[in-house]
Amino acid sequence: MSETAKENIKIVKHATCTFCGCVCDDMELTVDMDAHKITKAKNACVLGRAWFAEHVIEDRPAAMVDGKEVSIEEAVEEAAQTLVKARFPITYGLSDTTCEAQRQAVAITDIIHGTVDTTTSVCHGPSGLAFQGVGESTMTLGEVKNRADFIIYWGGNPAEAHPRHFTRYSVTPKGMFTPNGKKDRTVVLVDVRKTSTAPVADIVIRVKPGKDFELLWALRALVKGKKVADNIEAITGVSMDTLTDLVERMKNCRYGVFFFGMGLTMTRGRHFNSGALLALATDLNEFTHFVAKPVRGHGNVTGADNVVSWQTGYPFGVNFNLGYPRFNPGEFTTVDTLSRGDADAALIIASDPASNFPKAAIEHLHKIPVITLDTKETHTSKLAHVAFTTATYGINTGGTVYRMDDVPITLRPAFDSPFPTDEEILTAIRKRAHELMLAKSGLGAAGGGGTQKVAAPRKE
Amino acid sequence: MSSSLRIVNGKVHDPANGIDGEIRDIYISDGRIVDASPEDAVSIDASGMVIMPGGVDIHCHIAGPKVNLARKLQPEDHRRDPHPGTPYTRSGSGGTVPSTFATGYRYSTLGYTTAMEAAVTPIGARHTLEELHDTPVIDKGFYVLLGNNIFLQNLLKEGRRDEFKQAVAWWVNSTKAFTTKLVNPGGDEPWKGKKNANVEDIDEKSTETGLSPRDIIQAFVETVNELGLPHPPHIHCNNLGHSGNYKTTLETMKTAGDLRAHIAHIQFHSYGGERGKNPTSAAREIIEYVNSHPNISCDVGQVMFGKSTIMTADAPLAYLLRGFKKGKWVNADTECESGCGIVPFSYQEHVFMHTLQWAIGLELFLMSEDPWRVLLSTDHPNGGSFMSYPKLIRLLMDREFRIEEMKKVNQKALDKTSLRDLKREYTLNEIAIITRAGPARVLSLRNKGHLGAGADADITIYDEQEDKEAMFNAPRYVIKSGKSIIHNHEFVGDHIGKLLHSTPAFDTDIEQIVQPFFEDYYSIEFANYAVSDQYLHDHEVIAGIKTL
Amino acid sequence: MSLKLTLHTSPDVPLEAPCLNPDTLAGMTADIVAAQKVMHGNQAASVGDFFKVAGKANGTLELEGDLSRVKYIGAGMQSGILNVTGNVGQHLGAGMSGGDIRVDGDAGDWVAPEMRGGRVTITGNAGHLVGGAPRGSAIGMLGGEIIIHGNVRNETGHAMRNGLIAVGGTSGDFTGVNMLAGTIIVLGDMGNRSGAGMQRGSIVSMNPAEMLPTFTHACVYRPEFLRLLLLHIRSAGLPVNDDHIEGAYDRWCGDVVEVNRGEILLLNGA
Amino acid sequence: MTEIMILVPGRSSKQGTSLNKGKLKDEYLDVTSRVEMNMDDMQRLGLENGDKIRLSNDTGETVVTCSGKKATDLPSGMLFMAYGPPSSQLMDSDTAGSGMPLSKHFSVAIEKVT
Repeated sequence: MSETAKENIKIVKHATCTFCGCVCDDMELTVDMDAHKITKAKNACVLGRAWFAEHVIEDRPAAMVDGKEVSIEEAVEEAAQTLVKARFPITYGLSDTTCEAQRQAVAITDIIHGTVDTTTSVCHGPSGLAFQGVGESTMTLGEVKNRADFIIYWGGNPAEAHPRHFTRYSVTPKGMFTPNGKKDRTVVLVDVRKTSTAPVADIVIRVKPGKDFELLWALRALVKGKKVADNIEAITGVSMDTLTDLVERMKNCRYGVFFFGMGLTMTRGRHFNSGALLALATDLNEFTHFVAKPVRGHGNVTGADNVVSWQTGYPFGVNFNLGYPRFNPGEFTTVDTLSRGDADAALIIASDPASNFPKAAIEHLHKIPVITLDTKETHTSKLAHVAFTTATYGINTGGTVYRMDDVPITLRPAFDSPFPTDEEILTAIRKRAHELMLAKSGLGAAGGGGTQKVAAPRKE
Repeated sequence: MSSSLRIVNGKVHDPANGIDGEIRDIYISDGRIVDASPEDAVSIDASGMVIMPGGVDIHCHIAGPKVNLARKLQPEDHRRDPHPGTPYTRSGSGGTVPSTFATGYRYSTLGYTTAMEAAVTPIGARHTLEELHDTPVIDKGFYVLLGNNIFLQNLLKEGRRDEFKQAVAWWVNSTKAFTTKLVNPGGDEPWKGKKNANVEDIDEKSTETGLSPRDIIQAFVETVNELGLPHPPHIHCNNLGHSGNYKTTLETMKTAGDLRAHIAHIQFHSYGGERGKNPTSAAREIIEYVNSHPNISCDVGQVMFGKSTIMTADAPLAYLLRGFKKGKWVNADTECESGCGIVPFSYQEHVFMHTLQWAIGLELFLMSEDPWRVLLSTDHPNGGSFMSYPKLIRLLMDREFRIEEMKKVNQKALDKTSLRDLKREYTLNEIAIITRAGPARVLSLRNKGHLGAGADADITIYDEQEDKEAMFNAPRYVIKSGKSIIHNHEFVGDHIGKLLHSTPAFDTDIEQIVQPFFEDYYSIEFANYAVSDQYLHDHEVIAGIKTL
Repeated sequence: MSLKLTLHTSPDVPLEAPCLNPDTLAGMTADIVAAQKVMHGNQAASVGDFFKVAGKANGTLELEGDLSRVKYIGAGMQSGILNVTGNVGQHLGAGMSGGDIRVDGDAGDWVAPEMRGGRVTITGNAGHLVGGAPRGSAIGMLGGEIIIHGNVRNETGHAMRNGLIAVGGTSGDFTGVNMLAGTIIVLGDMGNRSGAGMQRGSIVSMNPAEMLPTFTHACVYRPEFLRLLLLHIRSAGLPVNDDHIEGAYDRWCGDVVEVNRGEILLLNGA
Repeated sequence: MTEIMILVPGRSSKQGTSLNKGKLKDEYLDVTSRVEMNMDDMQRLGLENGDKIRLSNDTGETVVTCSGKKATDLPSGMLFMAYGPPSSQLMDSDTAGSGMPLSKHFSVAIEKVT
């Protein structure tokens, strides 16, 4: 590890920012080891600077049951008992923690025959469904830097959500076959409003709200040389001339890329919007090389997809009630299991559904025992039966995260936290839950002696 | 379970030690096979049973980025084949691309205890290691894809052969790989950079690098032999699946001269005819070359009828196959390193080409003169799932069964092969060679594939049965590293298994040469690229062999 | 007397009860029926924990109560009659190949996914993906008919390859999406994007509908097959009137993105 | 005065930076309870920057503060706000068999809070 100690200042080079799915791994962090603060994050964007700068050691108990401070061991015991007792326990969140913690969370869910889902279901879950329908031509981000001469951003606003996307991966970098950077590329933006991404684009296409599918579908027809309705402009807000021009540019580029955002997945049409875009990218491979990539949000949401997939075969929305994984979005996804009132306990890791979910889902969360692991107090931790405060991944803990293009990166923590890691807490819950399940099936003993040891928080 | 075991009264097939069905006792202590019975040993009575070393799969696709994409892609395939957990084992899902846990447990239910993932991008090594950690029971390793690596090709173009060698060794170390893998060498650049073109001839020079596939193959064969890796370059030749490709395959093998080389899934590379028409069998031409060249080893890549998943670093091939059905298709480009294609597929008896492929695989097995070098694989899941190995074994051991199966297939395709004339039946000992002893030897796994003292106690005990498919489908006991995993057909324990990798020596100065290229053309930090030891769970470094 | 199960205890969490079909329970006495296994969330339970069982199996099964939390009722059914008084949960009649299901009430999502034959009638509303395909699969309903008196939601007949779905009320978005063949009739309004990606088959509506730009108007005509189908669903109790039967229809062809052999028929002048 | 408009919740960098401070902190609560509106629409409705408006639909309602955007940036009839607890109040829980509730482009009635 490339760190140099200088009195109480530590420099951590090649550190990774896990705030958004860009997962930039070129941070140079200046750490004040006495104050437990990152005083400077060189190379970070506005979001990354806030991510590092605002990270302080919270003055909170490491574990609470019903709002009262307890030992971690007691909280682990209560969490395990609660989960094992439940008939329809759900595990949710996981996009802001390490793969190592995610592996434990899926293991717990498997053992207790629960349901595991990640924030993917309310992010690019629909793109995951689209992927299962049509497949995907895709790439790692370095290919865009090296080869892409034509880039379309569709329904996403990286200027606000992924500020370094343009400079680090897609628009301005000079690559192997794009030696002049931006000059070698044409950038198109398709969105319903003029976002702050617009200044980057050579061509801005404004689509009528809710008409992305129609526009993509028309492009598919045109790419295949078929006719589309004359009133296409009335339908989509985009003229036939603009469409024809776009089609010609797409077919004639050397290496074309779609980046798409939640303007497709969260709007009417959902997975069919993403599917239309993925199918268009596939169609274009008849003419040239064309790829597409959802622009993912949270730092390790892509890792969550990968871990859940390799352990269960399915990317999210996985139920183990019958002792093996089953997949059905709409049935086993969290918004549904909560708002329908199915779940009778919830294990929520690094996520705040009580703030972001539809009203009906939030109301049900108030009715069931909830276990939370989070670095800070949230709307969800406030209503939790068992609440753990954990160390922040990438700042206090090592481990693995996956960038939005499935590239895994190892974290380099800056300073220690007095709080345990998500992985430690989840491992302890997993072991205890396993003991309790064995006891339930008459195969092992579960007694007071089974409580797992976790390092107690180090108080300053 | 005791750490000491004594297996008595079983018929032992241990071809590496010249034992062919003798009744012998096997003793196990601390995970190894030992000469004398330990005092506290628990006995297993193997009367009426056949004892073999645990199976070794030399070529399969079970972990890593492309495998996980193929998993995510096919919920419909998992759905009909759930893998329930037990109090001791995790659950999972099956189908042609099982989840990691199901993969490990299912290999062990066939008596396999080692499997090698055959194609991993360097940048995907970390991901692969995480998955392998979650692949239980078996020991495992992977081959790293270097045949389309742009940096390495630049070195070759500039004639910097020593640096090339250092860089290959650096990459194997940095990824914790077992050996190097070439897939359609030289084919990625036209695919990604020239509107989905491909290289068609082994001597076709790239306009960018001036290199032909042959130049790349030759450099890797020489370099990997010089480095003395435990396994030679594992080569997926150009023109996979195209009629007339046997010439490319022969030229690839000739390029190796008398140096060690392994040709992967050679069945897919043994087609006669001309490009795009009149496919026929060229199994004889291929197997005669292999038979007469002891430096060459291969695995067959048998096609089995039914559902499969094409997943390959050979992206143009997957695109070609996608064209037949217009179903879902995945293409995934990896910066500076590789391509990848995935297509759900199904081999059907009535289809001419599929029968031809099935028959050519069997021809290769049945005409092979050295089972130590012509090894069993289905290129899982490309030719079919590893779960079809027992049926394949029966096809090889039981001519009556083969004749029955031949009645179901496309007869016109069968006419293009000599399968009807091949009367050979594999013996149990030969099966033990092509599934255990042979792959272990080709991989230089000195402690595997045999039952002599010092070997890893990876042991499978089958009930001896007339129906060899039934026999190989359900071993009564499976012991991994001395631990009982399956006992009387039931899981009684779990085991993580270890990672097998190699660590060829290299000059660290090469990092200074790789780094500037890396900083220009990769999208992650050079310092974050090499995989650290934290990703090695239990592991073992496999020593290389010096042949030069 | 047929076999009758009356819900006495509502499940706290979803109850999976694929055994609730006349084939599985055929020949069983009430005691044996009550002992049949169901899954209450992740815990095994028996039919008797939730239902009062009366009568004797004779090919007809009657269910009564609010079963909106009970999944997989009639799944895999091959023959016989299943009558439900009350609402049912998800996956009603999943993969059924024969027999007759009638629900006097509403049904949850996934009514008769991958249905191969038989008939399902719902007098109330149904949810999303009626007669659909599971995620990742390219083929949904293969045969049989689904009659829904009320409304349905999105993706009705998703990837269906054969059979009939008739809806008395309205349908949601993507009616007949990716359909391969078969017929869907919606007497009320359809949501948007009907027939997206369809290859063959017919989607019929009595009301104007928003057409995708990849469909083209072909002609106005009176399709003979439609009269027969409309008479058939009228006899099943759907509110088909004489104007529907005698009227002319606008025929739209699509989806041009696929093979362009599907059609959407909209009642002319509606 | 009530009028129906299309609400587009989305990410903003301010929302992103403020959530690092904490979701229960004033800054985050402030950022997520502001809505952007086309200036011409505001003028027509007699609204000024900083005015409180009530957004409501069949699912629920919330009160937010409005601020003006040029017509070239935000079309008439469209509202933009950062995701957060207020926008959740308006979100229906039906996911149409996808897991995803419609989180953008929902119709809301606007009403000035006096």
